[in-house]
Amino acid sequence: MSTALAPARTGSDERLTGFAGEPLDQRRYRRMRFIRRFEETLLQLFEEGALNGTTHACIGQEADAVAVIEHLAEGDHIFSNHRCHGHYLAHSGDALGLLAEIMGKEAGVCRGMGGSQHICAPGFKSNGVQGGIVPNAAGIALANQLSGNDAVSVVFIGDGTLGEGVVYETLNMAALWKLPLLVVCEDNRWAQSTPIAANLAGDMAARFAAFGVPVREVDSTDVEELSAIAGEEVGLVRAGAGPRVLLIHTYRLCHHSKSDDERPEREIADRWLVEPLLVHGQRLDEADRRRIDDEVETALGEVVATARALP
Amino acid sequence: MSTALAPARTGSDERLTGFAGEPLDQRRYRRMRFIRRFEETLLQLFEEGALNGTTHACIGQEADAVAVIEHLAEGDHIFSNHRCHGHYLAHSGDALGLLAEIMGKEAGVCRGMGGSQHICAPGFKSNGVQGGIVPNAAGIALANQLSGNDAVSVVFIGDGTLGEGVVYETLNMAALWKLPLLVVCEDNRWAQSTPIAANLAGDMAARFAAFGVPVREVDSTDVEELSAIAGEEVGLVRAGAGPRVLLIHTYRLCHHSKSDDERPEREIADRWLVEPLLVHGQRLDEADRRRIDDEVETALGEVVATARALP
Amino acid sequence: MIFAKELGDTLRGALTDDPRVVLLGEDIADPYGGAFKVTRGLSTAFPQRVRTTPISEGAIAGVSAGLALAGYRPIAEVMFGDFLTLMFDQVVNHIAKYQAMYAGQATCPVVVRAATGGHRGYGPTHSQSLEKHFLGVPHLRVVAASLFHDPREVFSDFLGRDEPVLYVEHKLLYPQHLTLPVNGRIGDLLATSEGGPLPTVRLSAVPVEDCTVSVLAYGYQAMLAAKVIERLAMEEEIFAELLVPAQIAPMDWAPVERSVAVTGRLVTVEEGADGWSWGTEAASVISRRLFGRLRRPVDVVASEATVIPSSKTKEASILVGSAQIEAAIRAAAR
Amino acid sequence: MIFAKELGDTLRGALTDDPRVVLLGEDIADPYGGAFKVTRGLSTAFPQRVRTTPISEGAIAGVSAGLALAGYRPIAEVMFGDFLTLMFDQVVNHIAKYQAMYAGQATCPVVVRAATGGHRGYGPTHSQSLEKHFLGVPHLRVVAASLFHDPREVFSDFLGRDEPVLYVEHKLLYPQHLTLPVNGRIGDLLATSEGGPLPTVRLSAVPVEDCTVSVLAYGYQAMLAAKVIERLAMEEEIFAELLVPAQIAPMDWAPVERSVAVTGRLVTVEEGADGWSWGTEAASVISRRLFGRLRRPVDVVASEATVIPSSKTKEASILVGSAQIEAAIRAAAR
Ligand SMILES: Cc1ncc(C[n+]2csc(CCOP(=O)(O)OP(=O)(O)O)c2C)c(N)n1
Ligand SMILES: Cc1ncc(C[n+]2csc(CCOP(=O)(O)OP(=O)(O)O)c2C)c(N)n1
Ligand SMILES: [Mg+2]
Ligand SMILES: [Mg+2]
Repeated sequence: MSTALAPARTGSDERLTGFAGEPLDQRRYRRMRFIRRFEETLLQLFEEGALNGTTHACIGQEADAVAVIEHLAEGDHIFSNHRCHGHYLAHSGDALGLLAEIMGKEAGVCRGMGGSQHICAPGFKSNGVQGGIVPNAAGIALANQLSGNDAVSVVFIGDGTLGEGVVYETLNMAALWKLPLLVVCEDNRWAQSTPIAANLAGDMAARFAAFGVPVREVDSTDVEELSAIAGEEVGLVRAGAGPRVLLIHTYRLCHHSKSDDERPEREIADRWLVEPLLVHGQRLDEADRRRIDDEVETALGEVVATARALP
Repeated sequence: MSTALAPARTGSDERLTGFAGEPLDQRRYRRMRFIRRFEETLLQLFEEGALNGTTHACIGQEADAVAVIEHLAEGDHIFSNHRCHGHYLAHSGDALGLLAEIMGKEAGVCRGMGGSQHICAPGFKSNGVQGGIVPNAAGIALANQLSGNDAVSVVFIGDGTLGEGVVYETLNMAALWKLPLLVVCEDNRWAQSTPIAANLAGDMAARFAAFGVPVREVDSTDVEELSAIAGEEVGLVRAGAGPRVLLIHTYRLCHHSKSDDERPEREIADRWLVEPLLVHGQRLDEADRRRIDDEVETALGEVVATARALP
Repeated sequence: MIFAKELGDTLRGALTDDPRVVLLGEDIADPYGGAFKVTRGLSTAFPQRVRTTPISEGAIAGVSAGLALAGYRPIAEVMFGDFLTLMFDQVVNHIAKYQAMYAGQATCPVVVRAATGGHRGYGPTHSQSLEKHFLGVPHLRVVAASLFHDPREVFSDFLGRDEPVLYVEHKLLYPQHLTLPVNGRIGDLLATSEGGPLPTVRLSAVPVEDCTVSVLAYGYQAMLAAKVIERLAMEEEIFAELLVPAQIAPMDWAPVERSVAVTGRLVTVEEGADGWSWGTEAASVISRRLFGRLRRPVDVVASEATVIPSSKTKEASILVGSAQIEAAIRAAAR
Repeated sequence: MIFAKELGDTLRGALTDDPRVVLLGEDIADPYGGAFKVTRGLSTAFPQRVRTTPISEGAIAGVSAGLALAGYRPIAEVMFGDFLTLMFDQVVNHIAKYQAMYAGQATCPVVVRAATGGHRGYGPTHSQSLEKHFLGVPHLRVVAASLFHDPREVFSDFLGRDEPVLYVEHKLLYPQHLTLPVNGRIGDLLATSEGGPLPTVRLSAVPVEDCTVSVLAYGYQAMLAAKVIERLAMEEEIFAELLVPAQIAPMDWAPVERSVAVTGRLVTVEEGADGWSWGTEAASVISRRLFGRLRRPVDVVASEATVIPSSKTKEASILVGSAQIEAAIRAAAR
């Protein structure tokens, strides 16, 4: 098992993003734990009234972010959506910048302008309007193609976002022009309150394929399985295979934004049994897991304290 | 062969739309001839400077209009696009209303407001903005569904219009809601100056199927073949099968609008060998064909004279 | 008499009374009942005519257009008014055009309802008041929800006419109590309604003859402005007449003109971004109609023309709120 | 010096000089070279950076946004300005937002070129001047082509700055000769340019001190207005100063204010539909800035607020043309 994957960004807290030389299993667990605990903390802060606005947590989907993003390199670009914290943290490890941003503080990654849904940092952007980010990511892919570099542009969308027409306009253009674009579609079965059955007719994978964009489909919450596949997909796009889609069937365990959840309790309970931390955590020694949990907790505690104290 | 199909609208000129009891072969030829000669006349009037604005002729595609529309009944609705003359004439037979409209006269079907691309008459509408008519037609289908009648909503689009995202938004909704909508996609290989290879990635038929909308594909300029298939498709939609697509591969023999044509001459010449009037005309006696040609010519001559004299 | 509830009841009444009414929108079905809960209960009562749609704003508008062309009365909900942008083509080039472009042979009475406005920290793409971009679209009416207008009358106007309309509902109105005029008063203010089913409501502490400023505002800003004029009257004897139209485009300028003819001063208030805004047209029209009779230039109060920040303090610093309204009225009254 | 040709040469120059320039649009590739032939020859010279797109206005704008975020200089062509509606979301919620929403960490300098305007009988969906709906979008510049502005300078401004811009090109300008000021004159009119790379051009038969009306117009209407003021000066000794800005939003009002300070009268002219239009803001601003110093109200000349008919005579009866401009100037000068 290698640790070549996903070196932590310089300056990030290794307790959150991983230590040099740390086994990959542990690093992955650590990163997912980091994202999970960051968001749980966030939801708590919201309840306390320490935050305003809104937020969308990716609890249950952490493996997608970690698995895909560990294959990205300097120069690659990620475009994310309303549910962007996991993607951003997996990319940058910048818990303080994100928390400060959501708190609306000047030290936030966008100085409090963007808040939860509108994040920008080197190699990363997000926007809260469904669908429109897809052509934006394709434009970045076109820029890479014109520049002749081998950078990959990755865009994360949800199942519900497949309702937006501009997604298909972009798939078509990306396929025609063989753009180095990877669309990661996180199908978490629901869009806000709407189940895919009420949102999507036909076949999800076939939709991409029909526009000439090959699809890799996987139903998993296992970061290891996802990473292997994501690595191949990123590699293909990087090698010039043209646009591709990684379609991940997964599940959102938390409510859509803050307190809106009317899904069947049983359905949610079942999915907690295969949540990514549990699935992957089994690969770790109990002791390592505890240690990592503690390190993440301590580090996040410091982040929260620092953020609270910010002007 | 029956003549139950496509009774002419009351008040239309039988020399253009067909006589009671006339064999179906002759009637179809007559209608196609009517459309062809109407548009050729139009292009001539444009050259003379008798008309202004712009126009898009469907020369080469007349069979589509005649074949599909002869299966429609009172209460059905057609939504058409920029290239709508054939559809309108096959539907209404109203040459004078259309010509007067394009001439910008008060007697025009929209009193000169709409011109060539924006036509409205009972059971018929068109709009010159690509794509947007598709949800409009779906809305009419939804109205029919809610009313509990068995009327069919038909929308005609071109291959190039498959570039517009709202088409897919609508396919999805129509499939989810099982709307009685028939999309007739006239793939004439070109969109303005752009060949399908530069416009469309992937597989055209698969695009519809991926959204759960069954596709019937046919490559033909033969009105008889087209009519048989169109009849089945209209029948299925009317019977409650949900939305369907009739994908007709055909060819536009004239320029896109008035004088813009940069397509390979050879390609065009080859397609003139299988143009609908020729293909179907062979089924008629030379004498019948001549007679019909003359009747159409005379009737259209009267229409032009009347239209010119209008205030 | 919570506005969201009244509005929901209005929609229920419309569905009950008129079989042509159809509601479309994202997540509007039960049990969720819409992001702001306005439609809660309606899909259970009218499953065929209250439909949650996919996330497809263009098609929502486009399908509504088709329904309307076919004689139905679609009411489309836009979850956040920010996404009206995705309906712009359908509204401008389809819905608003059909009747005139077809020489009256068709009508397209779509009602689009949009939850607009900021002050909740939702950030740049979930806080805008984009209605100004829909003002002056030929044949489109724009109507703003307010606490001074009964949504029942508003919707009975919509459903009784053949024109399309954009109805903007500021999010912060949803939890508020409606405050309709009763016996010529709303609370401590004098209140009169002029002009049919979508009246301009006039509010003032004293008769207009004793007012020195006219204030023109709609929606949530009208609620704020009412509080401001009440406070200024009580505490400082600065008397202003507030005019609150329901229909903000096309505008019936007559009540505004009458008021300003008396006061000689006009302040317009809106939450949308400054520049080519609602108040701009007011300033243009009133400056013309009352040329030489204004005591001071019309003052257009609008939000700073930039992105709406997520940070609450930053947001408050650029969006119009009570402070800006009060400052403008004070300045005008000086 | 045909405008379409000059514009094409300008784009060719931009592609040659700046490897970051990319052209996207429907049917812009050779041999067709665009519906109005502006880009003819360019795809042959720069096949990678001049791309015909599918009929997907939303994605054209969205891909342009991505290119711009990545440091490129996309120039997107909209075949008919009427279809800007389909780009509205990308322009408002993406392109114009990114820089401010990301606190300056990114820029998104997209140039959108759109062929606008009527008078050709193209009918309701191919004749509009919809730019008024893009005025007042925060952080978006709107610039109008005119015969008095060198497209080379205009594009060098666009490509030298980091902001997005909508550039509207009235179709009827394409076949016209550019008429740039030479030695302080354009034809028989005095002509001066003020204000940097996108100057406001001032045209008049006599020095402004002897003018009794100021006229503010852009694009094709500016060309018409120039002819009108020249004729009125020659034939009737009615002297007007015409001001033609390139950038119509945000506006530099200073030259307008200076002119009107002298003449005391302002007529604004635009082809877009009346109501919440470009001139409305002019009227609002100038009425405020020159309060008490205007001799008459600002007159906003705009087209009738309805669908643009296809019929040539009907179209002419609702769109602004020379006759309306002349009538307004005469009325103002009285
Ligand atoms: C254009 C647009 N329409 C509607 C919304 C409101 N909205 C935010 S998230 C969401 C559901 C998205 O579902 P999905 O794409 O499946 O992503 P998920 O939330 O499940 O991660 C909706 C409708 C939006 N942000 N943008
Ligand atoms: C939204 C929109 N974009 C662009 C155009 C300009 N336009 C008119 S026809 C056309 C080509 C349409 O091609 P296709 O759909 O294949 O129909 P065809 O002309 O071949 O019948 C284009 C680009 C338009 N009318 N509407
Ligand atoms: Mg989802
Ligand atoms: Mg075609």
